Amino acid sequence: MMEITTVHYTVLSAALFSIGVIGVLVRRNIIIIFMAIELMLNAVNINLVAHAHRLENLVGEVFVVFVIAVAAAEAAVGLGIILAFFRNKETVNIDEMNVMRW
Amino acid sequence: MTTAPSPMFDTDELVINMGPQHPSTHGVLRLVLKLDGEKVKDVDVVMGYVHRGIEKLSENRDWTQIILLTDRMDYVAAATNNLGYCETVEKLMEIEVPRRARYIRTILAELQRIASHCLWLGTHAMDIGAMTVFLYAFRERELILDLFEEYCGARLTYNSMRVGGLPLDIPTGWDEKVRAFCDVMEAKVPEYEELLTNNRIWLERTRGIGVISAEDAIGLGLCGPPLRGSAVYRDVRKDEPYAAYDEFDFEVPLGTRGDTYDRYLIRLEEFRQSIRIIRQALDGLPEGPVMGKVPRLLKPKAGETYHAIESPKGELGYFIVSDGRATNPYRFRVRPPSFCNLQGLRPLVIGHLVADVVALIGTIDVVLGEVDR
Amino acid sequence: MADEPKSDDAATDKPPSADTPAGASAADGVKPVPATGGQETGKPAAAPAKPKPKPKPKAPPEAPKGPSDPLPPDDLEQPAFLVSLRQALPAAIEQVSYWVGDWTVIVPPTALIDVLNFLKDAEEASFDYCADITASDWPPREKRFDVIYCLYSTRRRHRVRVKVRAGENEPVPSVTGIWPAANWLERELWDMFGVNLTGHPDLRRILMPEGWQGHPQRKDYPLEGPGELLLESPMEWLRLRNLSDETEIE
Amino acid sequence: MIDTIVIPLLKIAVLVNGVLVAVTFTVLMERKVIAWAQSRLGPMRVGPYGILQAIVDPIKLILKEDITPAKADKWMFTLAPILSLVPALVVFAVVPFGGDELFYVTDINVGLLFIIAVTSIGVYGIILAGWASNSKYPLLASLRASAQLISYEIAVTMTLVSVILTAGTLSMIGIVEAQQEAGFWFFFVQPVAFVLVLIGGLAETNRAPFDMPEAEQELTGGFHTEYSGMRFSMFFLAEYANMLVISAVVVVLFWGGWLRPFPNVAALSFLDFIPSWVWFFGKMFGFLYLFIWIRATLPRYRYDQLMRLGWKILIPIAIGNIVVTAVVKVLL
Amino acid sequence: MAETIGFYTLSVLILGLAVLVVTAKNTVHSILFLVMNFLCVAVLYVVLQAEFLAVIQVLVYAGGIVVLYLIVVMLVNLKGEAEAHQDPRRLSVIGLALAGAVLLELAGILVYSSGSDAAVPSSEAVASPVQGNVEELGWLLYTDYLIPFEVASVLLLVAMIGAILLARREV
Repeated sequence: MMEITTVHYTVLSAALFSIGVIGVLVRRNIIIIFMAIELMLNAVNINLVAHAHRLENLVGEVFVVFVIAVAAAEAAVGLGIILAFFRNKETVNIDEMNVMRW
Repeated sequence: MTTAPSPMFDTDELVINMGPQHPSTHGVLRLVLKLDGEKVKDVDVVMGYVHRGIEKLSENRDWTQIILLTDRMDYVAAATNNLGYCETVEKLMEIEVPRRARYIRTILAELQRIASHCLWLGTHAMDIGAMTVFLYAFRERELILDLFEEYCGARLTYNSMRVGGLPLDIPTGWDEKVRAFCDVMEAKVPEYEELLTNNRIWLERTRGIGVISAEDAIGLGLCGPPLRGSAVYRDVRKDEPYAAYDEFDFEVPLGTRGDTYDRYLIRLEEFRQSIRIIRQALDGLPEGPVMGKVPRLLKPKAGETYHAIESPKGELGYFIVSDGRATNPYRFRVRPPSFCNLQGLRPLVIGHLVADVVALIGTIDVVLGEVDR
Repeated sequence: MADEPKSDDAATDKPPSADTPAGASAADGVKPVPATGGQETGKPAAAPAKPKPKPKPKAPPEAPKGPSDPLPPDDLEQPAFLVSLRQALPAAIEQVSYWVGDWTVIVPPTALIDVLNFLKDAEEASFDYCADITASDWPPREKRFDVIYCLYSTRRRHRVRVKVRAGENEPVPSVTGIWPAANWLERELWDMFGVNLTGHPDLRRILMPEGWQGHPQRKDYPLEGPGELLLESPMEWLRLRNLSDETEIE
Repeated sequence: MIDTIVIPLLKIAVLVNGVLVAVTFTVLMERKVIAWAQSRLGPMRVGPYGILQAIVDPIKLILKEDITPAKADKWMFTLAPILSLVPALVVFAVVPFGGDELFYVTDINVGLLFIIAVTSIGVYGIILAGWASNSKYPLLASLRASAQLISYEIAVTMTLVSVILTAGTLSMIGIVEAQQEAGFWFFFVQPVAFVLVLIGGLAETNRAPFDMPEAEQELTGGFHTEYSGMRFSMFFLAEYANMLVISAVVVVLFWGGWLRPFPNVAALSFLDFIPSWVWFFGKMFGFLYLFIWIRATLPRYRYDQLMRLGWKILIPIAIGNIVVTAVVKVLL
Repeated sequence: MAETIGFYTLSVLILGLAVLVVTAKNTVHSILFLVMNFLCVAVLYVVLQAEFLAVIQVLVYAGGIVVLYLIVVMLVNLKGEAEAHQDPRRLSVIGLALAGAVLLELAGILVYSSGSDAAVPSSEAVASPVQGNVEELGWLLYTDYLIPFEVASVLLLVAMIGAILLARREV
């Protein structure tokens, strides 16, 4: 077995990111789509942490903190929108969310 | 675009079946709550799970046997039920009850009121989460049950009165024990108050909860403490005195806001007033027989009457029709205070939260044996 | 409708004869009166005009024809609300009866709402509290039900009973519009007797189960009911049940 | 090898068993204390003064039939109690029960954060229990519980920031040592934070007067209504283990952990003969008693009142406390 | 060796759980897989010596954000699969193809740049006066990255207000 290098982490990150992309593109349940986006953000985080580890520079980790903050903000607003939408249209199917107002 | 709601979501309001097996519906009451989140939008009260047909049964029992059936209605205040029934028959037959019997009946009825309120206080506090009060109140109720046991041998269904008086005179020394109990009880009421009356959480849970105006309360036919909580001066003991209440001095506590807290304060004050009545009755207990002149075979003349007394829950009325020929009533009807008060539950509950529902069931003080009969 | 103002005049016209003492002191609302209802038995006569009493048919020995509704003794003064009721709605009153201190007004079902509205709204009556609604069943009689409204006034502190005689299918108007309290009481009335109540907002069974057949408080309903039959011979019970299911197509 | 694997494993084994046994005795203690508060005797039949009740209860629970409702989500239904119990046990890894290395499993430099993070996982057990039961009362209860736990977690975490500021470290041992250096327990410098953490802790462990999620009078038992037998007892264990956690954390943060009162005052050094773990457990016992006492005394808050208390009172006070602490810290 | 085994185990777990998140029929199951995924990622952070981030990952992601998802799912009370009724304009095949393209692109970039893995000069490491992961991170956040930090907090504030506004029933 070979030594684990940053490349391994990057590959892992890329694979995770792709799974996230698949989720966003294939699923229609908006909540699952949101979770796929979280997966993609996590892929990015893994990449950042791995490189911060390699470079022995914590800037990468600082950005992870920001990413997590953004993810939290996104989840709060996004779920708020889902709830508001659901209350009016009674669906979480993204295909039916095709109007800007209701 | 297509706005037809897809059928895959359940967006109806949450319908919750509270009861008939539920820890705080005080028996087998069933509430079908329609909730919006935690807020109650509508409630349907379903009852009848302990309907035993006491009215129908009574029409086929003779006048004395019915006393035993009345025990089974409000089973936490059986003596009050006995009293109401016996007085109604006495009114129908125009029987004079000896003064001593009327005094003892008053004592029994007031002891029963304390016992019933103890049970109410305990369960009501328990519903709101104050579990210690429950056991404190039951400790005192136990003393009353002991007194009743000594008087009539039973602890729950007393069968303690007869048409025309009482089956038994009080045992020797019983009055002293009642007096001692009054002293104990007087000391214990402040103990309950200490735990609840000024407790912040208790205030938040009961103040402004289930407010009902005096007009609505009268219109809905509420009676007893729920009616007095809305500042309506109505107490059968004062308005239409029965037993020996016209000879005693006592006050009828009234609420001001008509909320759960007021009803709580009223019942606590009734503890004190009941003790006051019992003491007066013991002080003035006359000598004499406890049974009036009653024909061997009870057979009232044809006629009908309605007579009400103030049970711990409210106005307990009996409507009895005699056809003058049979040894059983032609029609026997009970006006159950719990039933009428329970009717007030729906307007009280709507708009409140689920947690308040249990507090409001508690504040109405229902006994399902009486609601369903 | 036009009678109503007259009734007020009538009440004020004869202040001394009506039993104002009870009414006046109770009007304060604070001090309760230790008298039972509006009854003033000790008072001397001066009774106002009474309608001619209907002769009560003697009950045959086998089945009672109905309750004895004894007329009040001639020397007994009638309470003010009865006097004014009689003046306001003279046609509505079939009979007034008095027994062991209770006043009962017997009215036809058609006049029920008018009478109850008058009793609730008139100043000297002000029966704002509907204590009880019940019935009694006298099967051989053509109008088999006596529907009884027990009223009470929290302001005047007196009672009265209003009685309606109704046949099995004769409509009896619901009084829920006058007293909300009547809602459940009338539900129970219907549940137990099957009185044909009209205009009730929510007429369902209340004490008996939803699909129950029959009305248990009727005199011709057996004391045992189906419950014991079910235990003793289930097949017979099932046959009877299916029978009733078939008839229940409504 | 022995130092890095065997000893920690032994410690973990002892700790987990110790916590479970402690929980059963906490249940007994609760029953006894509440009984005394209510002028009754409590369990008296099993063993002297009912002491063996602590052993009989779990046996009874284990032997009871374990029912899975037909419409429940089987996997989730089984997973939920585990998710509830495991975090409660894991947290003890960083709790120092005494001054010696023997008395804690590990000391990580983010110990306090670790506790907050791991306890925040415990909410899944409650939510999933409510959801998986496929029943309305548990669902309502779990919605209540999740909202309650999250809001009070915010309040508690905010409050802990001021303690971290005072101590200057996130390590549990570091916090105790900081109190030793300072010469006084942090209760004396952070009394507001102490009260907030205590209230928040009551809410986070679903204890009275904040026991809405399991209010049996309203929700017939709350999120574990459909549970029975072993799985129910795991919720039970988790609740009491969380109670132990909260008391342990409060003791470490505010009451000097294993330190004696005024650790720098030489005049009190005669107290040193008492071992450090006795101090720790004594203080923990005191807080457990306090929790039980509160339960016996107070009625239950209503859900919306609880949320109002959390968001409108506790969190603003916590933020104010952080600001004051920071200013004082800078000035000194 | 231990690191290798750990890495591969974690990778398999992370990717497998991610696949389950995307494919699970039941949304609640999906959320639970997501939580486990995040916990595994947290462990990965510990391997990469970022303890603070690991704890934050658990605290914020697993303990906060995903709980929100769970609550929302329970609130909207999903009865069945949202995909139950199909929209012909959306084709999963195209989605999969696009995702494959993304993966290919990423792989290309990776292969192209993987040569220069080693020996990257430590980019003038900021001389922080403190020791330890948490302290250094804090130092960076409150010195060099103070303004982004403040911006992030403003973002969170805006998100909070927005969420409250959206969730209000009567607008």
